[in-house]
Amino acid sequence: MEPATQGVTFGSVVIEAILGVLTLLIVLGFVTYAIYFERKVIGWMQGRPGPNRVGPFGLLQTVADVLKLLIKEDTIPKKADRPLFILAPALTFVPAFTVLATIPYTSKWIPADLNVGLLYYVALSSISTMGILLGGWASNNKYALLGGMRSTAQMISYEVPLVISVVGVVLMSGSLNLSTIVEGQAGYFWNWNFLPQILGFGIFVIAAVSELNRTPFDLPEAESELVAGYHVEYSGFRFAFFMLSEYVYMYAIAGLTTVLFLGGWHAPFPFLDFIPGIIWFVLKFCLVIFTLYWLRATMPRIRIDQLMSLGWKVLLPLSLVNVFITAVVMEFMK
Amino acid sequence: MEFTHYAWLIPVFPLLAFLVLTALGRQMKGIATGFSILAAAAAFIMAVLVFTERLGENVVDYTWDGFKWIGIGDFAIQMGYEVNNLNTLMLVIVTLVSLLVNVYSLGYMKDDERINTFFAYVSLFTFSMLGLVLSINLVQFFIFWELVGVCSFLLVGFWYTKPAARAAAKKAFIVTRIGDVGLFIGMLLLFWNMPGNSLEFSAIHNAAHTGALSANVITAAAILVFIGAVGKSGQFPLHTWLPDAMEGPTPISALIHAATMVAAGVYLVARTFPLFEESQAALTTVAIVGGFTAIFAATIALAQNDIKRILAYSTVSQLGYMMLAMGIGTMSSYTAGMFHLYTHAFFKALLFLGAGSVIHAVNEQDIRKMGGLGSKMKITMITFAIGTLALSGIVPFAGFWSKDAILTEAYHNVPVLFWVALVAAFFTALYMARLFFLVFTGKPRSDMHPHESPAVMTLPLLVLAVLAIIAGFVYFPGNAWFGEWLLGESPGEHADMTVMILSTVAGVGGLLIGWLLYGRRTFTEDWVEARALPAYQLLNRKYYIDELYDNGVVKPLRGIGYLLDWFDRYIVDGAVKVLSGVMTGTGRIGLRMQNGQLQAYGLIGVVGLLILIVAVVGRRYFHVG
Amino acid sequence: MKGIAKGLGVTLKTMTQKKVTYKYPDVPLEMPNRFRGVQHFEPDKCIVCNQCVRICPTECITLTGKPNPDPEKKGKVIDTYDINFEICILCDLCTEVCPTEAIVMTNNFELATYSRDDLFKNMEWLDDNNTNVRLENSTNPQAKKGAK
Amino acid sequence: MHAGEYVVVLVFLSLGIILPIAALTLGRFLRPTKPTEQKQTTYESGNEPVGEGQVRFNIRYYLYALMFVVFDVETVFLYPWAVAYDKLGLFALVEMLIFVSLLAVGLIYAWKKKVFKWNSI
Amino acid sequence: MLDNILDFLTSAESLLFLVFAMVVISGAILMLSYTKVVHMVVALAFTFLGLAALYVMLDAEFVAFVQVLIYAGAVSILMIFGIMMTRHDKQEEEPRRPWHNGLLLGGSVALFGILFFAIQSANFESGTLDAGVDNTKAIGEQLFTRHVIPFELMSVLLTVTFIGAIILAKREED
Amino acid sequence: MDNIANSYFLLAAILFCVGLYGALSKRNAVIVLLSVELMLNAVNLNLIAFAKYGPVPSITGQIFSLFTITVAAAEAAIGIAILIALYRNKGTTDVLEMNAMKK
Amino acid sequence: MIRTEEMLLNVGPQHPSTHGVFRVVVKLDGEQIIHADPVMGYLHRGTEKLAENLNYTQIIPYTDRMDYVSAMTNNYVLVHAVETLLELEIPERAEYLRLIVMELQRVASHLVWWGTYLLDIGAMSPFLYAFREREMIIDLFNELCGARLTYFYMRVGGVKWDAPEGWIDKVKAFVAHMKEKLGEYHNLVSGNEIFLARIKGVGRYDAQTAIDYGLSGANLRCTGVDWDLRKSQPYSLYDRFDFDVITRTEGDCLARYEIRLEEIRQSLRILDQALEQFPEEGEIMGKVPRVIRPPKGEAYVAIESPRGEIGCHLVSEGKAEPYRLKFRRPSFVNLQILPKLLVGESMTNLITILGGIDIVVGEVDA
Repeated sequence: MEPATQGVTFGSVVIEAILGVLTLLIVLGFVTYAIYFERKVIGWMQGRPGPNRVGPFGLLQTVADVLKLLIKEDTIPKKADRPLFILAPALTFVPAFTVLATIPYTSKWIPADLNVGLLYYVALSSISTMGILLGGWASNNKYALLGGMRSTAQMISYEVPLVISVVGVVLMSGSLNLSTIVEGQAGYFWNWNFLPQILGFGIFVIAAVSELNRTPFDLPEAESELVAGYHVEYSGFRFAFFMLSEYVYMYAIAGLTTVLFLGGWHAPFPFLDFIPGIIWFVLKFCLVIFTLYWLRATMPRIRIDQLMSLGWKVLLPLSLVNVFITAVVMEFMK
Repeated sequence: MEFTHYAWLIPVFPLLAFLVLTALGRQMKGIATGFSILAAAAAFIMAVLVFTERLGENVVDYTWDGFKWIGIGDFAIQMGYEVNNLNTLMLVIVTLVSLLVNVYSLGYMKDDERINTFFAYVSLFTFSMLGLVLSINLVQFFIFWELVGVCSFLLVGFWYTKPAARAAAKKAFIVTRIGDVGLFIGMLLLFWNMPGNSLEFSAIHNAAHTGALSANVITAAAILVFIGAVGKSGQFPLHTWLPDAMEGPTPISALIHAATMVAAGVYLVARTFPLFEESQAALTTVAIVGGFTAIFAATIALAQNDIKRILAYSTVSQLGYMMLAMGIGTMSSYTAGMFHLYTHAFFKALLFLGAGSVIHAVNEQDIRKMGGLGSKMKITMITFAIGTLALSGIVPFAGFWSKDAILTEAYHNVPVLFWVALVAAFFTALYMARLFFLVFTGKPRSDMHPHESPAVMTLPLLVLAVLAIIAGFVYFPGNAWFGEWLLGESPGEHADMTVMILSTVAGVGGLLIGWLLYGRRTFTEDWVEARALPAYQLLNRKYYIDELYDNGVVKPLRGIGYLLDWFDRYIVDGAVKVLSGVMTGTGRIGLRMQNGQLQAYGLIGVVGLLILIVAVVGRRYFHVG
Repeated sequence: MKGIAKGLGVTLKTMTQKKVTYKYPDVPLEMPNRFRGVQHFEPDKCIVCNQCVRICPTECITLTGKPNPDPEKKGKVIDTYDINFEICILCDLCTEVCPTEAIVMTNNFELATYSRDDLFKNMEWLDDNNTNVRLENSTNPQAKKGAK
Repeated sequence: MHAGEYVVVLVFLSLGIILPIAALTLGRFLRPTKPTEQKQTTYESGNEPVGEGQVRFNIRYYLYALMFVVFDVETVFLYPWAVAYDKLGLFALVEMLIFVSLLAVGLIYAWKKKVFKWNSI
Repeated sequence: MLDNILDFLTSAESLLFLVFAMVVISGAILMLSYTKVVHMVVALAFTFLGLAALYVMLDAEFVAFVQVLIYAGAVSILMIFGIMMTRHDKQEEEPRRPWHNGLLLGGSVALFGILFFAIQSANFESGTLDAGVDNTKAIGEQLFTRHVIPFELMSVLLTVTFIGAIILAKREED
Repeated sequence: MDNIANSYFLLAAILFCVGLYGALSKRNAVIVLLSVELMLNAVNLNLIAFAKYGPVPSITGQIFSLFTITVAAAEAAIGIAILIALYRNKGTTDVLEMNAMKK
Repeated sequence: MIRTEEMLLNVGPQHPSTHGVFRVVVKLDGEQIIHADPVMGYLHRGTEKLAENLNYTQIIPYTDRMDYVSAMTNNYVLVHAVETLLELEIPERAEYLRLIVMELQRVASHLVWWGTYLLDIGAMSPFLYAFREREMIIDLFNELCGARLTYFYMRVGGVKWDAPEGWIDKVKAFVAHMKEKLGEYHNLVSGNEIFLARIKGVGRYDAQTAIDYGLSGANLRCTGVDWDLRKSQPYSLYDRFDFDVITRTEGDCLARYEIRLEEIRQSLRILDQALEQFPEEGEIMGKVPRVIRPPKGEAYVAIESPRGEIGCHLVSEGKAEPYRLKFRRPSFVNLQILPKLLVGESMTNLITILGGIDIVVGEVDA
């Protein structure tokens, strides 16, 4: 009698494993081309063509970059705390990747349909923060330390509004299960959460951009002051893993935004349902990603004290207010 | 909307204010007091709403006891609240006086450094008092009872830099504790004897009437409970703390030591009245103590010079009246007692606040050094005069009707007490006249620059003055509404022309003599003192009660203490020293463990735990098996 | 928020506009006529007057002459002519003073090498560097005086 | 329970762990290793590093971490509340309001104490 | 005995349990044996994560991820920050207290022995929890009805922690 | 099922004892705090294991563990704050130096 | 004891935001700077000493390399000094050409500043936009004098090249284009709330401090001091044109930012007028002796470079080489206020302030 493993056979595990590898490949492909498109889009926005040297239209640029990182000498400073230095990138990457297990792409294709999907996301992503902190600490470099501390302070400060801003969504759908949340947004596009939860959506987007350490919140690696922040001392593939986790998180956040606020795989109008859900998902997903690039092309960087003030003095109270507005409205609608 | 069901909100408001003030008081200097006032106002409004609701026809008492505080097996002590006409009345009184005192303190305490603390304490007190009023059982009642005691302690000692205030606070705390011991023993007695160990008021009510308790138990319990009331209400012989408590800020004297907390003793008697009803002995005790206190305190008041002390003794005396009324033991005397509590709250609070206004103006408490303040402080004088008239029992002020009700009951049931009370009434009028005329008329007797108090202080005075005038009209000959409402039945005839005339004569006579002595100065003070020096001395020194206690109780105890000390020092210590020599040797080893490090202590704890487990569990295995 | 929105508008608009960057290695850069590129040196024209060496502010030119192999002619002919492009600042002064236009500027500018030593160019190299020779040397007002 | 779902999580977790190990192991065979003294110093804008790299840090950061912990715990209670809200109704709303306002008091206190001012500490 | 162990090892759940228990225990032991403070925190973080996995196996999904969120995410960072705020030059040196530590080791082992004995000899009638589909919802319903008072007390505790810690840590500014 | 239930309890016991040993032997206050956290976690594990395998399986165990987690978080926060305050006064985090109770 | 221990941090010379090889040693308390020590000289080439062994024509290319972002004005200040000593008459066409290139150079220089400053602040696009427009100016210069950065265009007595065919029209077209782009710049950056929050009130000082430290250029005008050598000591042909001296009173980085952007507009105004007045025909070289030997004596001239007052003090012994040549380099002078501004600021503001001063390390170190 083993309730916890009911319905799990060796075969199913193998299938899941294959699915997992598939997702891994998709994610790696995504990261490769997300970087490519980021450079392309930003290039276009700056009147440049973007990468165009390696492969047709520069399509293999990122591949070349990764290969270059792979064969690059990996230097660990003498003064560094070696075990932590080695552990930190992995500690950042593993949760980043594991988080992806819970994102539902369509009503059928849900790698892991967890009851506490949202919490799962939130909880695991908070581990990465520690990886970054340890990376900064282990480098035994002042820039890295400053960057790591800053990064951590920023990420923990924005995790709070991020996490609370989605409470509104949870209230409306009554579940932490991501697919249930998507199901609750069926119908026309005004049923998608971003309209009824406009305040929460705004907070979520701002906090998410900050969690991703992307412009205008890219302070941790503010190259103009901290050179590269917590990964100053990292080179080669260890650096690549920090980079990789950043993009994996971008993937995850874009997916999460789509799921929580943009109706997941639902079409904006029911009569468009004949188009498969995955297409809608990808479209919305790309929209989010594009917005991130667009912001990066436009924004200057915010200052650390302003960043903190924004997080704690504006976003946090607002997100709490949002929760109660939602609750009160729900109480009245009953 | 059933406001009654939300009566629990009434104490919650001041509690919140207390929490906010305690937590953030220092941060929000300017607005902190606002919280307290707001809370008091909210509580008052809520109380009035409940009150109006209870005015309607066919209201039933509402009890909620959903909170289980202690559960031991089948036995449970529930917490909750109860709303009936008696405590609704108290709610209104407490919240109203509290609100007014809050407002008043805004002016009175304006320059005090710790004003936020003060308001926090006041809020805490208000909460406790309201909690006390709403209690459903003796345990809960006792908790709040102690809580108000603590507040009283804190507030009396508010200016803790003054040695007198410190001493007074301690005295107040310790003397009332003596009464509390009585109450606690009474509770235990009831707990053992009540069916189902219940301490609910309603259960006590039923048990007393159905005879579930034996007569002796009832008498003992009633008297023990009464001892508690004596302590709280400053009845003889535990009255000494109350005048001393005047070291606290004046608004506190008005709130705690005139209107609310001291009345809690009376309320306690009223709440457990069924017990008393069943025991004539207890009733008699109550009546005698009450009557004696009434005249006893009134006479002391005659010879006091501190404005607040006079009022304090007056309070003691009036509380004696209420006890007296309770002690008579009929339904209408019960009503009369509560009625007096209700009117007294207003006019005594008024008098205290008026006195506060005077003190605020001249920074002086000795009435001999005052005089002629009336021209400078019109509002204070007029309102004080109204209070004086009400306290002296002059028609048609509130005090007249309530005092008259008591006198009538006494006249009809226990004539001796009637005469005692009447004399007390005369003295009351006399000392009030003395107070009034010395303070407000004549010429200033010392160098001072009085000024009228600010509006926040005079406003409560005006409100209370109006109440001191009209509050009596709910229960006067031809209108027994108050009694009917309180009892749910007609209290019967409660007016007697003879009594009215007699009491009026006593009142007016007292005032007149007072006026002659101190107002017109037909006779001077010296003249009186010259003629009745011993009496004056006796009264001025409060019948030497404090000295008596000091010599009769404290000193003998101390003597025993010295004896024991000697015994201890030479006989016991001698033995101990031998032992300790041995122990020190052992201790030196132990001392090394006592190294101030938690980890070492923790280790010792672990080892101890292991030994204990082995000892306890091991026995089971090796012995029993 | 208005300022941010405006900024977003600008970047979005630029996205659709024509790209302005050069496709440099694929499409060679056309330099204007007056461009001061790497020098071209024609040993035949040189009269070993040493003016270029003297005028050079960085002293990057070294030359040696030898007696004219043709005994009929007087004077010297150039033997070695080296320019050290590590320090040459392409200031054009040498071509300005050259009376015979033996040294002229070209439009070539690609000098990148893997080693600093390769930047030391000798006469042969400079002679071979004969493409894109600057046309406008003659418009040089100072050079005019001494020219031809 | 959804055991199957957690198997997926486990698979993802293992893949996530395997990938870095595999990549770094692979890299070990591909990349050169020519450490020199210079390479192994830490970067400090082209200077010899001065002083200690792991210095004791400002208390400000601790305060942020503290607030993070407090509000994270709040979230822990917010989530079940939000999930069960439609079954709980007004009473739960009031409860949560009290809960949150108490924490808000703390937040305001921190605000007044200038914890958020970056240069205050 | 051996059969028991074999039985135990055959089920997948037990295997998983073993794996995670190993993570948990090695994290704890490593915490005690490392010399650098930061390493200890990291080791403990792994213990926390392993425990979270065990919670999942115990059908306590919600608590499991709360564990990750609070312990692995927040408390560990708090601890690391605490380390960075203070100086730890003197790494754990030679224990100066051989008696203390020896006795303590004995005590701990003895305590474990007693607990082991107690657990082995206790007879739990094991019911099994039917946690329902969504245990978050169940927790929510219970938490806000039956356990309201502790819940509200938590807010008081947190607020006091909040304010108290600020006062303690920030004292020098005044 | 007893087998696996007991394993959980045993694991908790091990954790508790390790935590106890750490809390009482380590000289660095941070580690002492960590060890206390470990002990609290052992308690949590027990709570949750009992919630599933106990005599009266109920979700209450999980709710209690939530409270424990909260308390533990508060303990860590205050612990570190006290540590910082102590460090400020004494310049060390060695618990052997923290013996003000001796006086 | 209570404080965080101080941390000594080298910012630069190998740092992305010190605009070259400049170094500041900062003492940090947390992220707050309690002391800052600029260290310079990484790019020192001894220009002034070298000049003592070079003749006047040879010195000119060296001036190109001082402030390499604004070579034209550097050229001018040297030739202007020599011409002053020689009391030389400059043909009008040459003077117009000089003025046009100097104003174009000012626009280019401010564009570089704008782009890199925004890059310091974290915005990437403005840098590329600014360089897009600057590229046009460089192309114009390239066409005019055959170089893209180190122009070596001016000579004692005139300029080396006359304007090529159609060049003036191209400049006109550029001026029109630039005016339009300037509006775009404002749209992109100037209204951005994050940007404003970043630089408003940062690095503030008052007029007296600015004067005491000898600041010039936008760094001085941001405090409300109306001092622009083009107006106050007109040289070249500046008295012929109508333009405003932009001042602000706030004295912070935002004021400097606004001034520099506004100065682009003013330069375009001057260019408009100069291009209109540009003489059709004329000499581009004055009557200069073959070997320039200024008479014995000394001269100090100062002009308004994009970074402020650049001065040239020339002492001649009557030889072909100067006896002593001294440049007053505005970047160097303006930098002196940096340690004062940095105390109490955060690391982030270090970049903002340093960027706002607008230094060119080549000029600082010379």
